[in-house]
Parts: sequence; structure tokens; C-alpha cells
Amino acid sequence: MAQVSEPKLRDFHQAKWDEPLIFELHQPGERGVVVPKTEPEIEAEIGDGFTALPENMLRKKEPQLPEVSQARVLRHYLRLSQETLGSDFNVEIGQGTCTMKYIPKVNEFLVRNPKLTELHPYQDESTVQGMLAAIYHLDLAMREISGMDYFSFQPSGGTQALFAMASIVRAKHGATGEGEKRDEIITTMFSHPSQAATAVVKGYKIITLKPDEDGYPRLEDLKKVVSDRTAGFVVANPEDTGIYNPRIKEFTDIVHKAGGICYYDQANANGLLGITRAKEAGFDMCFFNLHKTFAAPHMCGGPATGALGVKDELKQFLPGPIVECDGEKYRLNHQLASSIGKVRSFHGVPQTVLRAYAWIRSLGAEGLKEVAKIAVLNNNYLYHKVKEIRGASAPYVNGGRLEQVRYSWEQMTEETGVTTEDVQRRMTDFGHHYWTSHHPYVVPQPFTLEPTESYSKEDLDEYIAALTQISKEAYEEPEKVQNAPYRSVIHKIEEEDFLDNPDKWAVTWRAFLKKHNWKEGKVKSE
Amino acid sequence: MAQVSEPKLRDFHQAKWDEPLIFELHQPGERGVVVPKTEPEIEAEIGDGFTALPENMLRKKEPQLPEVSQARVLRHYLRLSQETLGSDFNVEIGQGTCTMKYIPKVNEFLVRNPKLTELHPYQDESTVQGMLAAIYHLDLAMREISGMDYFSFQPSGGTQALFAMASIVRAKHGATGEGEKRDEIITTMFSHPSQAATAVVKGYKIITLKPDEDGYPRLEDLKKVVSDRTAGFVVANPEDTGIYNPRIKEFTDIVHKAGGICYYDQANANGLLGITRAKEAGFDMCFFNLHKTFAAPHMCGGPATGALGVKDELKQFLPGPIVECDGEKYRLNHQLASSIGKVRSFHGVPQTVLRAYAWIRSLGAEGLKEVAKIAVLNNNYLYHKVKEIRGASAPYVNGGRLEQVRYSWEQMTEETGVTTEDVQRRMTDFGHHYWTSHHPYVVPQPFTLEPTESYSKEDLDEYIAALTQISKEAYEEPEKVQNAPYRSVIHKIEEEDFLDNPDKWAVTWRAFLKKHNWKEGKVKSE
Amino acid sequence: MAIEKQIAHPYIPNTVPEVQEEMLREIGAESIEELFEGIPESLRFRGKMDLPQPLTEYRLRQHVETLLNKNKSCNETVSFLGAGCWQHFVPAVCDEINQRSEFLTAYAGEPYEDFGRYQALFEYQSLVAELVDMDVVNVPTFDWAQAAATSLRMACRMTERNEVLLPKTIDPDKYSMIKNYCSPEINCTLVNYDGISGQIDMDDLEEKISTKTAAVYFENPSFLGFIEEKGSAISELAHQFGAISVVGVDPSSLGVLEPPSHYGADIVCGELQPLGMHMNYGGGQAGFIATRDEEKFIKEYPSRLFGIVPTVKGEYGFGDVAYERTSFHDRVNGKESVGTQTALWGITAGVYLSLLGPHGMRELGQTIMQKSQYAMKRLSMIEGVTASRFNSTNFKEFVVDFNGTGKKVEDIHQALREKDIFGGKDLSSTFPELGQCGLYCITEIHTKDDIDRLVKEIESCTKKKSQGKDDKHGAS
Amino acid sequence: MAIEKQIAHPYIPNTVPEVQEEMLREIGAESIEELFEGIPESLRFRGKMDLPQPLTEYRLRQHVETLLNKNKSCNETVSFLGAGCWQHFVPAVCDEINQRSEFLTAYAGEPYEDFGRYQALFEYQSLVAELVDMDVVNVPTFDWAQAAATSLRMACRMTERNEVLLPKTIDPDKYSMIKNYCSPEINCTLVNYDGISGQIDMDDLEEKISTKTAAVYFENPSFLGFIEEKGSAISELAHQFGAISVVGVDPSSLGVLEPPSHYGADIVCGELQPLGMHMNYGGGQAGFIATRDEEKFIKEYPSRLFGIVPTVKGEYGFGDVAYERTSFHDRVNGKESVGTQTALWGITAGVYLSLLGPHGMRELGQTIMQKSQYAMKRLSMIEGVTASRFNSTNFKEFVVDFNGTGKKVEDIHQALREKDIFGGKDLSSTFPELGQCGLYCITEIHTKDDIDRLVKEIESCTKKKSQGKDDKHGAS
Ligand SMILES: Cc1ncc(COP(=O)(O)O)c(C=O)c1O
Ligand SMILES: Cc1ncc(COP(=O)(O)O)c(C=O)c1O
Repeated sequence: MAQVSEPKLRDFHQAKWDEPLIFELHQPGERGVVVPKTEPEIEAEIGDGFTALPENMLRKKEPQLPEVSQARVLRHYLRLSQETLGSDFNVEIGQGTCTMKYIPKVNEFLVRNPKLTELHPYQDESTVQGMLAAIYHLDLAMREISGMDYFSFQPSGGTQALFAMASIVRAKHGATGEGEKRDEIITTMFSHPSQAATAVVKGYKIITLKPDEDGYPRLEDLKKVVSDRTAGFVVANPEDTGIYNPRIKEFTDIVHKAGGICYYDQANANGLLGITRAKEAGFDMCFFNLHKTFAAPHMCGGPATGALGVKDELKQFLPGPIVECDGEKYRLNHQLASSIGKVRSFHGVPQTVLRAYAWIRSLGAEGLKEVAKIAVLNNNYLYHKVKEIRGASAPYVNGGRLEQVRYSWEQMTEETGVTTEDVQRRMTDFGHHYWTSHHPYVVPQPFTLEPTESYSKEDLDEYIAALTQISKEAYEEPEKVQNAPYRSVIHKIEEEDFLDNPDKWAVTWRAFLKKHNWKEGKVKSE
Repeated sequence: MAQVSEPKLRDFHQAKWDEPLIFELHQPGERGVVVPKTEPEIEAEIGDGFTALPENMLRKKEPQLPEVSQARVLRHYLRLSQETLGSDFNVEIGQGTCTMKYIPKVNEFLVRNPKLTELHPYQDESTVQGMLAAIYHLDLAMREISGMDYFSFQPSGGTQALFAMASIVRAKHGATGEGEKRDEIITTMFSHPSQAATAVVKGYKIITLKPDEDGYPRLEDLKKVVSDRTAGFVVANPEDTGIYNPRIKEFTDIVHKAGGICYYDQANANGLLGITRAKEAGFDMCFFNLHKTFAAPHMCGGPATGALGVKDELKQFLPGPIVECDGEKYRLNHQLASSIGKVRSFHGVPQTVLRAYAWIRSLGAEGLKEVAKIAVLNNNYLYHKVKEIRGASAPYVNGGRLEQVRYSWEQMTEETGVTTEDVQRRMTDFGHHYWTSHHPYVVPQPFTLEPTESYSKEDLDEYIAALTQISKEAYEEPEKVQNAPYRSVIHKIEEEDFLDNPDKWAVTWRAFLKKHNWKEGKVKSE
Repeated sequence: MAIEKQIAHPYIPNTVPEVQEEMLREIGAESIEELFEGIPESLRFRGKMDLPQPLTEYRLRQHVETLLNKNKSCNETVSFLGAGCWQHFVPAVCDEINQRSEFLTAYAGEPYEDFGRYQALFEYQSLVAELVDMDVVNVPTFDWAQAAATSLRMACRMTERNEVLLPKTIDPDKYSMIKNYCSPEINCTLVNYDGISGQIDMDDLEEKISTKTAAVYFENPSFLGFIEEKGSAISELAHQFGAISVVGVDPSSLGVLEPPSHYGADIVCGELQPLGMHMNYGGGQAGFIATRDEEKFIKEYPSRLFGIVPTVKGEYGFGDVAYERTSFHDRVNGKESVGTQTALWGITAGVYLSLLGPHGMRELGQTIMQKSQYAMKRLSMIEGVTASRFNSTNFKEFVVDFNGTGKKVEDIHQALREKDIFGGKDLSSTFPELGQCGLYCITEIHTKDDIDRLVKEIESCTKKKSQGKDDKHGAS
Repeated sequence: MAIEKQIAHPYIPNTVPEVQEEMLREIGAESIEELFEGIPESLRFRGKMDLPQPLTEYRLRQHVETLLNKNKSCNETVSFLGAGCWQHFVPAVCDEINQRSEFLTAYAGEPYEDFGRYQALFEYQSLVAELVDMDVVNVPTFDWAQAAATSLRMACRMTERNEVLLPKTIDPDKYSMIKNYCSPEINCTLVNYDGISGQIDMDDLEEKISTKTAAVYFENPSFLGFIEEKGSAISELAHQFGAISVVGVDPSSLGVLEPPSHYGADIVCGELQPLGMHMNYGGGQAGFIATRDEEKFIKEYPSRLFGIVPTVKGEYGFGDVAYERTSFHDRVNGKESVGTQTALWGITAGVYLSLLGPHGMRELGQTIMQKSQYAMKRLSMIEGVTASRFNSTNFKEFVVDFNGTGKKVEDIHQALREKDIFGGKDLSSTFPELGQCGLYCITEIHTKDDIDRLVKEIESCTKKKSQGKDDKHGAS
């Protein structure tokens, strides 16, 4: 049987439909659906339904929505879907920190079951025992994975989990009368922006530990900043660099000693499943992104779940309700003594909870560990290969990476002028997604790759081949990279001024129509 | 609100993934799924299951199927799906005779219900009352639409319905002792190939009526060929030309007088719903393609349903079972006195039956008539516009077209050398599908358009604009058209010898590997 | 006339009156009615079709779901029905692919804009080819019965003969389809089977075969579930008489059973439904035909055969091999007929085989053999019950003989149904010579519990009722 | 270690030992274990996680479906639950689009390879903008509560004040979320409502508002279902004090109700779930925020805002407007925080609004008004029952007052449940001042029959039980 041996440089072109905006498809009189109607008997009895309405509340001018037939609406959005590169379609290793793994199709069929989709969150407990059971058993599994004692699945995303944890920190210190005093939260440089940002929302000052030359946060720095003003310490480990801080237990000990609470950003725990746990590292709380490590899809950016786990003593602060079981019946416990209150309506995003539950059930304990091992193997293979590409490097310690790495094109940019954004656009031409970095922008010309367990060696080789090709192009014909893409839905975006100039930006079609008369590529001069 | 006024020439490119064949993705050891396993208890009791098997029946060499992980299989086929232009994605008016109409999404969700997908055809009648009800009520609706008395939904496609009708013709004459004598079936030139072909399978000689200069079959011709050898007369009306034969009742009368049976190919009845019926035109049988007129999807070519209707006196010949109702319970009647026997296993394709039922329920009597009216309006608009394109014409009578037209590029080909096949490939570059014709090839350089009720004027204008553009190109730079496509998944296919030369053709990958060593576009010389 | 007031139907954009007027103006017609002038008044239907009022989408969905809820499906029960349609594990990826809008709504496109469909069907052909170990496979036919019928007609054309032999253990429904498809030109004759083993009666076969015989057809496993062991001998005999050996096969067995090409089959056909299709009340069926890569075979296929062909840039392209054979090309002299068949199921079977690979297919076959042997063993422990009725080795299905219980299959099945078990197919009317027998099916989806429950319930209903009977009639 | 023998897990291709070896060779490592050396032994988890054995796909599906079958869903019953999550008609096209593999699995792509996602979300923003008649709408937030909380924080930043006023009729759960999101820096104060009408008590509002007030927040319809009529007066009052008028809205009302921007709202927020999302046990929620197109507003959004930007070829491109606001750009000084929100629901809401258009939205609103008025009327005919408790006009939801029946809501709902009816949300613990009241919801999906059944069953259970009560206690 044949087998591709040469890494493939794909002769790719993305679907390009040249599709107008939905508003441009407006045809007065057309319609996409008819909603269920009022029975004539009701109409006879009640009239048009508007008589009771105060005149000032009746809408006078109908919303200027487009009128489009069903087939045309469908065609429009289907075309847009083809113009979107879902992770099902590509070797999605370019979105580091996001654990873009295989989304099992069977789980998607499970969550389309009307026995889930048609449940109302206020149904009586007796009518949702199946769903409560799934939530409860996911809680049990999460406890095993983390060593924590209780989980809430209410936060709908990692950011909201971080916010909930910052809220718990505040509530906890508030409960002991230290709320005012403890006004600082310590984090590290290579942590996700939401760690600091959510703590700021909760009124905290942020102290950031800088990495040493090997990329590790310094214990000495921590010692310097920790004090009785320390409310908490939040960190990811490994951080965006993929570097695991082996002294983490010393960090949490120091913070604890100062009276602070340690919370662990495990949004991405892909390299750690069954390997090491939040508990042993001394954390009081942690969260997992079910849409990352636990194979729930990213859905263009949510809805999602940040599964929030706490040690026993923090249970009372959890956002409620949580699911409990008396061995037979499942119930919702709304009576958490010092709950921070809800962070997301109802029970979070139960579809995603069910997906994570199904994923764990399809792997078991050994399977989860296998995930971590292959994720780390894949990453180290990629790491090894990327460093060999001309102009690319992986700043900080040599080796010692777990599931991801933040790389740099610093050298290539210096030598050719081609930036990481140029590479990003050019990667599109080979059918690949590629991401640079979010704040803080410490690594110059960064790109962050995380191959997860889902990709084969052949997949990785294909991605590497594309990076290698682009590096070659950068050194030989840099404009080719700089003017990319050529095989995407659109060409290079030009006037960034459209995004930052209040006179030009247009967040909606109506704003656009007011500001521009842009046809055939001509922009109305202001 | 803005509205596109200029017909759009789409700046299109189809998704091009440069995807290897599935065999080329083989990676020994990978796998896509694990099937349910034998319990250890059974294995302990039974062993490996092979001991009972005669040695000569145990497979020695495993099938050379590829070994591929689940995500990679999914990615492969998803990419192939994007490389396929489904009718959901385009203005699918280029596939004349096939009634490519909007496939309501709600119907697709209905047929995915496990209460249908997980039914076994031999379940007891008491456990399938819902499905039998749907079949029965579709039968009732079909009777209204056609004037026939009973329907069978067993034929899975128009071709199988035509075969079933030819079988009934033979059975009926057989029953009256005329089976041997009546060995001719009469049809017309512009009928679908399956009309003649299936009659040939049933052992009939075919007599074909030629069109007159206006495209109508001649009554005088029929009179000449009809005789006591006439077993039947099969015809579509309108035919592929979209021309309706107004004297059809005279035709069926003549055939009846000669003792023949008249059966009506209503595969495509889109222009006739609620307008005129098989019964009034004197037919003894007819069939509808549920995958055309009744909005079941075409699924790359089936499974489908040719709903076969007969007059009372032919009921006994139907393939069984048919569904009956005693006013309360539905049952399967297997006892058709002179049934031709089954033509398709079990009950045909029930999913498609349910789709057609749902479609009719969403439209009602008025709605069905509206379908016919708009289908005919759209076609006449298109007809009017296409005739204006340089080099295009619509042979036969001027006007008088119902739901479709077979056009000709004869003039353009003569003047520029650009053929209808060239146009076909070039249409791909604008995101359109375009079909020429099947046998018989009477109209020179043919193309057959059928706009149905599903497309808006704007859609039609877009299609016309593309045809107009290509005509312009043909006159100005013919090679551009002749060497198309440029924006498709692949380029022009070159060596047709690969398809007709037994030394080169390869219907499977294994045959290909044996005959060719084709890499980088090089073909092994034989 | 719009359906509700002036409002366009969601499925019919040009219901909008203004647009209609504009279009009529272009055409130069006064009204839509005018466009129908070609249809004489005498043929115009002026009544109103008696159809229920239209439903909005939500109500339609409610209505149809209410209907379907009256069904009881096989995954709400335990079902042992097979007999040509089998409950197997359908990987979710199969459903995902065949529900994709692109594949769902494509039809007769060209290898350019429908490239993916061509590649997927070419791959399907190639994958089934590996399974049967032959070099040519067609784009699917309607179902196994059609594939068998066409295989036989191919054989008749190749041999220019018009008699075919089939085993008497064939599915009677399939046989009725084949007979109709062959008549009037081809004679079908059934060959007896051995009463003990079920195997084809070789003596009877030798007696019936002749130089007029175009083809000998048999199946593996047979309709009654046992494995036909003398494949080589049958094929040899056929070849001796210049006939063609046609073998029908359940592809779910081919991970563990020898493919028919290894025991002399010239044409192999079978049913694709086990390879990733839901049962769909019988709507999941699709047939295949496979042969060697010889011109004489290829020329006789009525089906489309997609082959590889290069493009000007050296890409893989695809096209119709030997298209002139088809009725699309020549409606009178083409080979039989072709039309809409079951392409989506072909694509799906390809996805299925890609997912399972060789190991999956082997495990599938082995699991089925183990579980069905377990079931037979346990069922045979019930007093008066024998499984299988025949002493050959079985695959997936087997005949359960209830004659010893004094009960009718019908009554036993009725009792099982009350326990949410669907017993196998009742054979008492189609194979009267077997008396009270049922054809039971065990696949990889059945658990030990399922089987044990079946055994327990059969035990209890055959016992209980015989007591009831005894009571009525006094001691026997 | 592979999961089953040497067999690769379907989800993990590189389980294959040969491939692992090759990769390790490249890396120059002896074993995978070696790659974990950076984690000190003291932190290594050497136990075995106590998790159930892995299931194959088929068994997984069976297992989960068995679990889910223990639920009773709202389409197997008639449900009158609302209170922030509503059962509406979800067009099939919405599901088709949000189930598309591309949208389902895309994430943080760039406007090039994820162009479709950008366009779809830009369109979503634009469509909601029409509905609320404002020029800026964000990429969705987690839910309405989050949208409201963020709107209030935006107002505080704009006004540099830290007090906000909210109506006492607000959903207590939503309030708990807002309070937590605002604390410790922002003080939330509740404004009383009028006991008869439910409307905001203008006197109390005037008393509580001051030049420290950053924002006045109210909702239309209010949580208790009535329409807040004095929107203009409230907004004017807010503006007088230099505060910002923030209005939360259920968009399903906006085909018939004036958008808040027409009565003075500066910031409009609300819940998208009614626009094409299944309830999903509460997983269908998503929030939106809308404002005028003024720099001072835009700069305060924490969310992504997709704007149009041309490409070098003059195509529509899309990008992030004023990205520097976000925490992605500056994690300490950015506006609040942003992360994974609810983008797929935004796309879906766009599909929904495209399908309904202006007429659909109007019909939707009208149908809801008619049916809910019918329900209130009929319910009020039951002895001891009043609907609504408040004498304002309602939209979709209303408070049913059972105090006159002498029954507890809890018991009535229990009785209804036995008849497969889910009564509305019990308000007795969250709004104790109302006594025994329930918040009932009627949407376009309810039929006259559904409502009549509800009325009948409430009638019968309030009557029956009071007889029972009478019996026990003798005549009263
Ligand atoms: C380490 C880390 N923390 C937090 C987050 C935020 O999670 P979410 O995007 O779900 O808000 C992410 C997501 O990228 C992350 O990688
Ligand atoms: C007029 C006519 N008859 C028969 C057929 C054959 O139908 P099917 O493709 O379902 O076999 C067709 C399909 O194109 C047709 O248009």
C-alpha cells in the first residue's frame, strides 16, 4: 500500500464565494421562515394583541432586517462556513495555548439529543436526573484528575473561571476580615491575560513575576513581593512557553505562609493528565477548560466551560447550585453558605459538560495519561524540528518543554524584514492556521504552537514543511511573504486605519453605510 | 437598505485541498474506531470463534484497507465534501430534467430521528404505526396530485419505477395471454433514456417517435406504429425540451384502442402540480421522483424514490407490500394477486417517503400549485434571457415551454469552435454547475436548464450573466473557455484514453497501482 | 397566489408579486396563467386537491415527531431481526459525512465542481475492492438483490446463455426480485439444499447444471446464516460447464471469511448496508458488484465506474470508464439501465471501511462469530429449541428451531415483544418445510446480557405457555 | 502504553509504537517518560485515577443515551417555564449552520482563513443593531447578566462614578451575578416597584438617584413579564443627573415593542437565547451590548468588535475595531477581560434574524402577545387565580397569583407535573412579598390547546385539593 513519505506542501485554495453581506441579499417580500401562528379563535377573542399596549411602547418603524428566502439564507451561511477553517479541516497546531484537539463526532451527536436540548434549567430535579448524573460524574472524574474536592461547571469559559476564582479569593478574605488589606494578586509574565484582567475586575492590584533567562519565574522575586497584602497567587504551569516550573510547590508554600490563596490556571492541562495534579502542587483551586483539554469544540469562541475545582474549605464560596447525590437521587444544592453568587446563568453550559464526560468515558484513566504522553511527545518532536528552521528559535531554556512552545522569528525578521504577521498570512496559503501571541508581547516576533495528541507525525511534518518553505521564501523573496495571502478568501487587509479611526471604523452595516460609500474597492473620502 | 442590482459575476474559487487518496494516508497501527467487543465471559466460553470454521473459509490475508486515525478520516472526507458543489451551495439550475429544488432543512432533521433510522423492516406492524401512517398519507396525497388510485413507494428511483411499470405492462398482458404477442413499447425521442432502457430489460422492442419541427411527437407517426404488437406507450410530458404535447389525450386514446397500456414518466412534474394530472391525460400509470418534484435530496445519486401510481385495475400487479388502513390501524398488504414481485428490498426508501410527506404538508394544495406556477414563470424568464445570448438558441417551437428547456450552442460552436463541454468546464469557474444532455443527442451542442421555483430572479440573473460572459469570451478569446477550468479543484482532464483503454483504465486504487506509476504528473508508459 | 395573505412562502422566493410582475414584463406575458396556455383546457385540473392545510415549520416538526413517536425502534428494545437488514454499529463519522450539505444535495455534477464526490466514490470502489480482493467495483446499485440480478444478466450476456441456477435457501423476496428482473428472457432454477447442513446439494447442482447454464449463484453466508463451504467445488463445476460463478456476500464477514474471489467467484455482489448505514426501515440498502479487471467484465456493467485520469497539471482527475456501455449513452443498446442509485451509501461505506481498517473488520467478524455462537449454544439449552437448525458453521444469523416446543414462532415472538424483545424473522410461511423456525441475528452490538435475556424469555414463554396448553387439554 | 493491547486509540494516532520510536529518535530521547523529567518526582502523581473503564463508541452512545432518557424534556410535556430561558421555535437552518463542522470547530483564526466567521459575526452585529436601532453591537458576552454587568461597568468608567440603580423586580440570580461582578468597587442599589403595576417606583428612583449615580438600569419586559412603560421618563431622569440609561431587553419583543434607544437608552443589553438557541438546560444563553457609534462608548467595551476594512483588492475584509481596549492587548489596563464567550450563538442569532426578517419578528411578537393575553384571561377565570398579578401590559411572561386558592405553588406544580405540564417558575421564595405566585411564560410555540389544558388542570387541582382540605378541616 502506498504511503506519503515526503512532507506535503499542499496546493491549497480556500473556498472563495465572493458572497455579499446578508443585507445585500434583501429582496422585499421574501422570507426565510414562518413562525407558528395565533389560532383564529384566540385572535377572535383577544384581537391584535396591541390594544393593551401603551401607544409609546408600540414599535413604529420596523427593524431594517433583510428579507431573504430560506434557501438563500442557508446558501449564504453555508458558503460562509466553507470560508472558515475549522479545526476539523486542518492541522490545527498553530493555535498554541488553546489545545486544539480532535473533537469526537460521536459527542456532537450526543449533545443534539432533545433530551438535552429541550431541557429548561428550572425543571424540577426529578425530571432531569440524567443530566444531573452526568454533571455529578464529571465532577467525580475531575476530582481524580486534579485532587480537588468539589467542582462547579457554572463558569462558561476559562476567563469566567478565573473571575470566579478571584471572586472566591475576595470572598474568603472578606469572610476573615482581611478583604480590604489583601489587595494584591501575584501572577507571572507568561500567564494568560485573563488571569490579571479578571483580578483587576475584582479590584486587585497585579504584581507580575518576570521570567529568568531560562524562562522560569524566580522564587526570590516572589519572596520579595509577597506580604500581608497578598490576596492570592495565580499561575499557569506550564506557562505559554511550555516550560514547567519545577519549584511550584515552593511558590505555593510561600504564598500560603503569607496568608494568600493559590489558584491554578489549568485551562490547558493536556500535558499533565495523570502525570501531576493541582493538589500535590499545593493549589487551593484550579480550573480546566473543557473546550481545550477535554475535547469540547471551540465554536468560533464559545459557549464553553471553565470547570472550577476547589479544596473542601472553599466549597462554601462556589457559585451555586452544585449537584450532589445521596447515592440514588441527584439534587441541586443551592445552599452554599458563602457563595459568591452566580457567575453564569443557570448551570453553565451543560452541553459542554456532557461532551467532557463522554470524552473521559471514551478514554479511561490510562487513556487520559496516554493523551498527556503523546501531547508531550508531539510537542517535543515539533520543538526539535522548528528550531532547525532558518531564522526560528525557541527562547529560554533549551529543552524541558511539555505540551507547547512559544517560538520566535526574531532572527528572520532582522535578516529579512519578514514578520511573524507576514508568516501568519502566508501560512493561510498552505491551508494552515498560525497564531502569534497575546499580551504580554515579551517574545519578539512570536508564534506559539501546540500539537496536542491528535496529530500524527505526518501531520506535524506537513506543518513544519510549510514553515520551512516560508522561511526559505523570506530569505529569497520576502515580498512574496509580505504580500500574502494569495489563496485565501480575501487578500491582504490594507487600511488598518479603518479599525482605529472613529471616523472610519464601522462595527455594523448601518454604520458602514453612513460612513462609507465603498464600491468596487473605492472608499469614500471623508 | 442596499440591494445588489447588477447581476453578479462571482469571483469564485472552489475549496481545493490537494487531498491524497485515502490509501495514501495509511499509517500502520492507526485506527479510526473500535467496534464493540466480545465480553470476556463469552470469550472464555466460546474461544476465538474460529474453531468451528472450516479452514478453507478463514481469511488468510487481511484486506489491504488503509489504517487511519479517526480525525484524519474525518478530515479527509470533510475536505472532499467541500470539494463537492451541492445544490445547497449554488444556483443549481444547470441540471435540467432533475428539478434541483430547495431541500428543506427541517425535513433532514426529521429523517435523522432514531424512531425512523433504527427501525427494522421486519418489525411487527404494531411497532411501526407511525411510519406506516406517513406512507399511507403520502399515498393519499399522491392520488390527489395524479388522479391515480394506488401508490407503491418501493421503486428506489425513477429508473426502477420505469422498470416496475414495464414489468406491470408485461404482467398485465401476460395475464390476458397476450404476453408473447405484445412485444413493442413506443416512446418519444426526448424522453429519458431509462424509459427505453428499462423496457428493453423487460424484453421489449423500442419504437421511438421523432419530434416534428416544433418539437412535438406526431400523432400520425403514432398511428403508423401502433398495432396489436403494442404492449405499451411511455412518455414524459413535457419532455426534456420543456414542450408540453397538448394532444396527449389523443395519443393515449390511440394506444388504448390498440390494447396498449399508457404509462407516464412524471419524474419531473414540477410544472404540473395542481395544473394537470395523469388521469385526465388518459394514463394508466405514472410515477413521480420524490427526489425531484417532492424535494428529497439527490445525495450524489440516491438512494431515492420513484413513487409509482396505478389505476385501480392495475393495483394487483404492484410490487408489495402496500400500506392500507382500516380507519384506525395501518397494515401491510402482502397479498397483491398478481404482483410483479418486489423491485427493491423491503419498503423502498422510507426516509425519502417521509421527506416528501413533510414537504407536501408544508405547502398544502395551494402551495403545490404555487410551486408549479413559479417554476414555469422562472423557466420562461430564463428562456427569454438565454435566447438573447450570442450564439445560443432554443430549438423547436418558439415559446410554449413549461419547467425546462434544452438549449443549443450550435451557432457559437460553428462560429468559435467552443463547445458545450467547454462551456460546462468554464461555468465551474463562476461557481456554477451546468449540464449538457443525455442520450439521445439530437440537439446539437445542447444544454438543459431547469430553474424550478426555488430560485429568485436575482439568482437567475447571476446564472445568465455567467453564460453571457462565457459567450463573450468564446467570441473574443476562445482558448480561455477551451482550457477551463482555472478556479476548480482540478484543471482540465486530459487523457480521455484513461477511460476507454482497457490497458489504462483503473476503476480502483489497486488497479491503478498495477497499471501506472504516476507521480508528479508522469504517467508510466506502457 | 401566495399561501398566506401576500406573504411569500419561505421555499418560493418569487412568490413576491412585484418580482413576478417584473419577470412577466421581461417575458412579455400578461400573467402566469398565460404561460400554461399550451395545456388544453380539457386537461386542466380545475378542482382543488384534497390535501391538509399547510403547516409552519414548527408545527410540521411537531406533527411528524408525534407520528414517529408511535414507532418503537430497535434501540428502545433488543432486536434479533436480520434477514437482509442488520443492526450494526454506525460510527458517528459516517453520519457526519453523509449529512454534509454538500454530499447530501449534490447530484450529477462533473468531475470538476463535484470532484470530491468522484474521489469519494472512487475510494469507495477501491476499498470494497480490497475487501473482496478484486480489481473492479461499481458505483452502488439499488441493493443486493439488484446487484445479484444484474450480475446474473451480466453473466448471461457474457456467455450468451439464458439459464441461471440459485440455491433454494435464497431469500424469497430477493428471489422474487431477481426473477422479475430476469424475466422473460432468463430462466431461473433453484438448486436443493441438504436437509442436515443447509449446504447446496451438489448432486442436485450437478444434475441441473448444463452447457446452457450461464451462471451459478450462491451466497456466503447464505440467507439462513450458515457458511456455504463448498465454494471452490461449486465454482469449479460452473467453470467446467463454461458458466460463471456469481457469489453474493455480506461484507461484514470479510474481515474473517475468505472473499469469494479466493474460491473461484468470477462476479461478487452483496449488500453494503452493514457498512455504516442505519437500517432506516429498509432504506439503508445498497448493492455492489465486483469483478476482475477484464474488458469482458467491464463492458457488461450497467453501472457507472469511476476511474482515475490525469489533468493537464498532473492532478488526479476522475471520469466514467467505458461510458458507452451505459444507457445514459445509448438508451436502447446500453447495458440494462442506469439512473439514480445509492451513491450516498457508497460514500458512507467508504468512510466506514476507512475507519475500521483491516483490524476493525477482523474484530468485527470475530466478535460476531463469538457472540452468535454463544447465543446458539445458550438457545440450544432450552428444552425443545435447537440453534441452529443446520449443522454448518454460521455467521451472524442462524435458524432457531422451535418445533420441539410445540409453539408457534408467531406466539413466541408476540410474547417476546411484550418484553421489549424483537425475535428474529419468522420463517414458517416462507420456508414451510422447516416448520416453526425463526431466523435470528446477532451482531457486534449485542451484549451478553441481551442474549441471556432472550434466552430467559424464550425459556419462560415456551415453558409457561406449554403449561397453559397442558391445563386446557388435560395431561398429555 | 496503548489502551487496548497494542492498538492505537482512534483519537490518538501516535499511540503507534513504531512512530513513537521514530519520533523519539529524532528528538534524541530514550523514552516519553524522559520528556517529563522537568516535573519533580515529588509532584508526580503515581497513583491510578479512579475512573470507569473506557467505552467503545457504540457503548458510550448507549450509556449516554440511557442517562439522557432519564430526563423528561419540554417537548414531551407542555412547559410554561421562562424566567430568563425560553422555549421558542428554533428554525432548522439555525441548527444546520451551528452544527457545521467549520463553525463548530473554528476558534481564534485570523480574518483570512476564518473569513466566514468574521463575516458572520459582523452580520450578527449588524442585524442586532437593526433590531435595537443602534450603530454598535459587540461579539456576544456570556449571557444577559454578564452583558448587564459589563454595561454597568462601562457606565461607571464613562461617568467615573461608582453607584448604579436597578429595579427590585430584577431576576435575583441575575442580580447576584451583577453584584459580584461589580463588587468591590461599585455599589448596587435596588429601586422599589409599584405594588399594583410592578412599574418602577418613580418616587423611590428620584430619591435614590444622585450625581453619584453612574447608571440607571431597567428591563423591558421586566423579569416579571410586564412592560416598563416609563422608559423615557427614567432615561430623562438619569440624564438629568449625568447618569447613563442602561436598558436590558428581550429581543424577541423587538418586532413589536419600541427599542430602548427610542426612549433614551444609552446602552442596550439583553439575551440572545430566544433568537435561535435551544434551551439546552440553560446552555443556550448569550448576551449582547449595543451603543451609539461614539468613541466614548466604543472605548469602554471589553468585547471584540468586528469592523469592516478593505483589502488591497478592495474586497470586504474584517478586523478588530479598537483592539487596544481589550485585555488580549493589555491584560492590566485593558477594559475588564475577554476570552472565550459565546460566538457560535452570535452567529446563530444572525441566522435567525436573517430568516425571520422584519415581518417574522413582528409576527413573532404579535403572536406572543396574543397568546399570552389569552392565557392570562383564561387563567384569571379560575377561582382564586389572578393573572397577571400586576396590572401592566405583559409580554411573553406574567405573574400568576395563586394566593386566592389557598394552595402552595409548589403543590400546584407537583399536580401539574403529574399531568405532564411544567408550571412556571415558583416565585414564593425569591419574591416572598408576592406570596404564592408563579412566573408563567407563553411563546409562539404554545397552542390554544396547551393553554386550555393548563387552565383545566389548574382548575381541577386547585378545586380538588381545596375540597380535600375542606373535608379534613370540616366546613370552613
Ligand atoms: C492558560 C489559559 N488561561 C486562560 C484562558 C482563557 O480561557 P477562555 O478563552 O475560555 O476564557 C486560556 C485560553 O486561551 C488559556 O490558555
Ligand atoms: C424524465 C425522467 N425520467 C426518468 C428519470 C430517471 O430517474 P432516476 O434518476 O431517479 O432513475 C429522470 C431523471 O433524471 C427523468 O428526468
